[in-house]
Amino acid sequence: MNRLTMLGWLAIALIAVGSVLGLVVLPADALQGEVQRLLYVHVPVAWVMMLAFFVVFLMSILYLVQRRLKWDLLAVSAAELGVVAAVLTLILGTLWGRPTWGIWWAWDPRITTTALLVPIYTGYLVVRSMAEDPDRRARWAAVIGLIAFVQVPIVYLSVFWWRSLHQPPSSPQSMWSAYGLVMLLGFVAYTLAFAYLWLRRYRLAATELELELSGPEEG
Amino acid sequence: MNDHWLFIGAGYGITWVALCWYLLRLRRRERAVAAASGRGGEGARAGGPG
Amino acid sequence: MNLAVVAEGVTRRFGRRWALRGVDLAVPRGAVVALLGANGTGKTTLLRVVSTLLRPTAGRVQVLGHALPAGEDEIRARAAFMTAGGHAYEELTGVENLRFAARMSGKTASDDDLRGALAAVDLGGAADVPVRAWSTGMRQRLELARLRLRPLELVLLDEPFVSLDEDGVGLVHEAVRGWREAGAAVVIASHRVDDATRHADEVVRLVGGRVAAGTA
Amino acid sequence: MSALARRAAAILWKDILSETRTRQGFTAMLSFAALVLFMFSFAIGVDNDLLGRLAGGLLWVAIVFTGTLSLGRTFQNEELAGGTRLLRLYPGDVRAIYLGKLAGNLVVLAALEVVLFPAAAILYGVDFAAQAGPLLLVAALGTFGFSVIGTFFSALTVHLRARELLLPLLLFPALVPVVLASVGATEAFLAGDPLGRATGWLRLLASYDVILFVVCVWIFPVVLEE
Repeated sequence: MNRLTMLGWLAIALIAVGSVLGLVVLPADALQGEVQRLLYVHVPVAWVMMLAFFVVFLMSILYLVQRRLKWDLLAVSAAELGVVAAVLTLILGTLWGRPTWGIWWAWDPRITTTALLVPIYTGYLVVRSMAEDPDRRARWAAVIGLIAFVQVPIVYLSVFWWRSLHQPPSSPQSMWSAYGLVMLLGFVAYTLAFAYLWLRRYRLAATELELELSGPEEG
Repeated sequence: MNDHWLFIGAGYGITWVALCWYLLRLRRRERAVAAASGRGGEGARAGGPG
Repeated sequence: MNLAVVAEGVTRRFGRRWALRGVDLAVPRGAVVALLGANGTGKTTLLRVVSTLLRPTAGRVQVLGHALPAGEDEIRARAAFMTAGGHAYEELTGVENLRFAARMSGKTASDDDLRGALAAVDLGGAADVPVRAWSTGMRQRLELARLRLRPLELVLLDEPFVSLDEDGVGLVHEAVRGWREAGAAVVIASHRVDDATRHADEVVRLVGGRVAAGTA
Repeated sequence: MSALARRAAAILWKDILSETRTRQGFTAMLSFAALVLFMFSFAIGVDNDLLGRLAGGLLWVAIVFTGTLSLGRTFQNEELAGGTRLLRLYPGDVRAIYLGKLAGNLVVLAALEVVLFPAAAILYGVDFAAQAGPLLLVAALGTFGFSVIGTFFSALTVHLRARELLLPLLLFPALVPVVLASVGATEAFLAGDPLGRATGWLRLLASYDVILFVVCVWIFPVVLEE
């Protein structure tokens, strides 16, 4: 078994352990009851989403500086995972919000901003799929990856001013309990899962590009 | 309280489904690429730079 | 430095397509080089690389003493690239198009200068007519007038004879002679062998993105 | 005047000249904007109070929709004239192209707003004139932010196949701060700014304008490469 595969199995095992702990072993939260269990997935997945988009940003800058297609492939791999994580975050968030707040959708800054990230990075992926020359495609994508990441904090801030309802992040004091440890496990597990999927997606993208470039010549 | 387990189950379930879906999709694409590179590999190499 | 352009192993690929596969080119100052080849053999791509529009995938290019991609600005100020389709705004008249070109090049040209440049290419009568009403041959002449606005050390002409009548072709030849006498290097890319080689000091033939035959 | 400003002015002059020669584009845009304003009344109903309260939001949505249509044409006239890349052949910083096109979009949008604000005032029964000064500032900042992002993305999408679809897809999420802040400030001023929230919105709008302007100007040369 190579190292990447091992990483994958480790991530899956940790996610499984975290699921069992979160679903069965831990008692219900004193304040929020059973629904709290959703946060052990929701928060780490949201973290993975932010991590993924940050990676897109970094890889975009690296591409613009060095102009190596490798960085572009790493960026698109992260962007794809970021969009999946964003959609998942939204679904988990609404599932948690319905019993907690009594509504499916709150126009809260974090939810709204996350919802806006989906079209932004979908646009990123669509623009990539439109260009045939790999260099052009990488250049356009890198520009969008960079601009998008600059916008996000301000989009967040503007929605925050517009309306705020979301509960603040847990304070450090509550983190070092059994709940905190399960949450920490979730962060580690989902980060490893991201790393695994990211590298595997990158390998696929590299092979695909090689295939695209070495195919029978046109024109 | 009981109906909260519906939401919790849905949340955990969807996460696992999403994970499996993405993995399966990756695997399908990897296989497609492997099959394509097996077929077109030779002819392609002739198109390289002179 | 008596070479205006030195290109070594210039390669450019567009995805799967290799437009240039290792082209070497040397253009001395005060010389005319004819770049021949059928459509799609990389003539335009090579000119785009030399004109600083396009970065090559591999290879080294030195233009007017600057190793690309450095000095692009300096090169653009002293070189000109006349593209096949031309560059004119439909709603603007001949004079207005030229005035725009002059302003973009950082030159202040008086109305008389602009009209003079147009008259020199037999467009005097069309100076105040919007380009929308012009024929393709007239647009090609406008390109020629645009190049005459400023002194040039390197002139790249992409299919300059297309859609020109006999007088128009004569104007191009006259201009090419003028640039050579002034010590500028001229590259003419065309598939019209007779016209392209009339003043050529050197002939380069591209086939499939490679140089096929050298000096003549 | 610096070389950069002179060349940006040349592009602005050329675009405005072209625009005034045809004018169909602008007339169509105005009619579209008027239609959007009408559609809102049809959707909401003839409740003058409600329309008055929503006026700020409706107005900005009309500006964004109409502006997006006009943005698509920013670089298309260059493609008709032989290609945006040919502009890069002129010596000097290519950022002049961005600045010139940005100025052009500002002029077009300003002309649109000159008609749209009075039209909205009449249709929705709001008194913009009472707060003319502050509202002018909001309109200026909002229009600037819209143009900064819009000009940039229209340069980015001009070579794409489905640009009519992709421009709004990239543009609208980026416009969220501009729209929220412009609407927020407009409504606050229209209500006489009782909570003093307008300055906050203006500050947010101004910071977003500045940050995006700097980033767009800085990275624009990469967009124009080929």
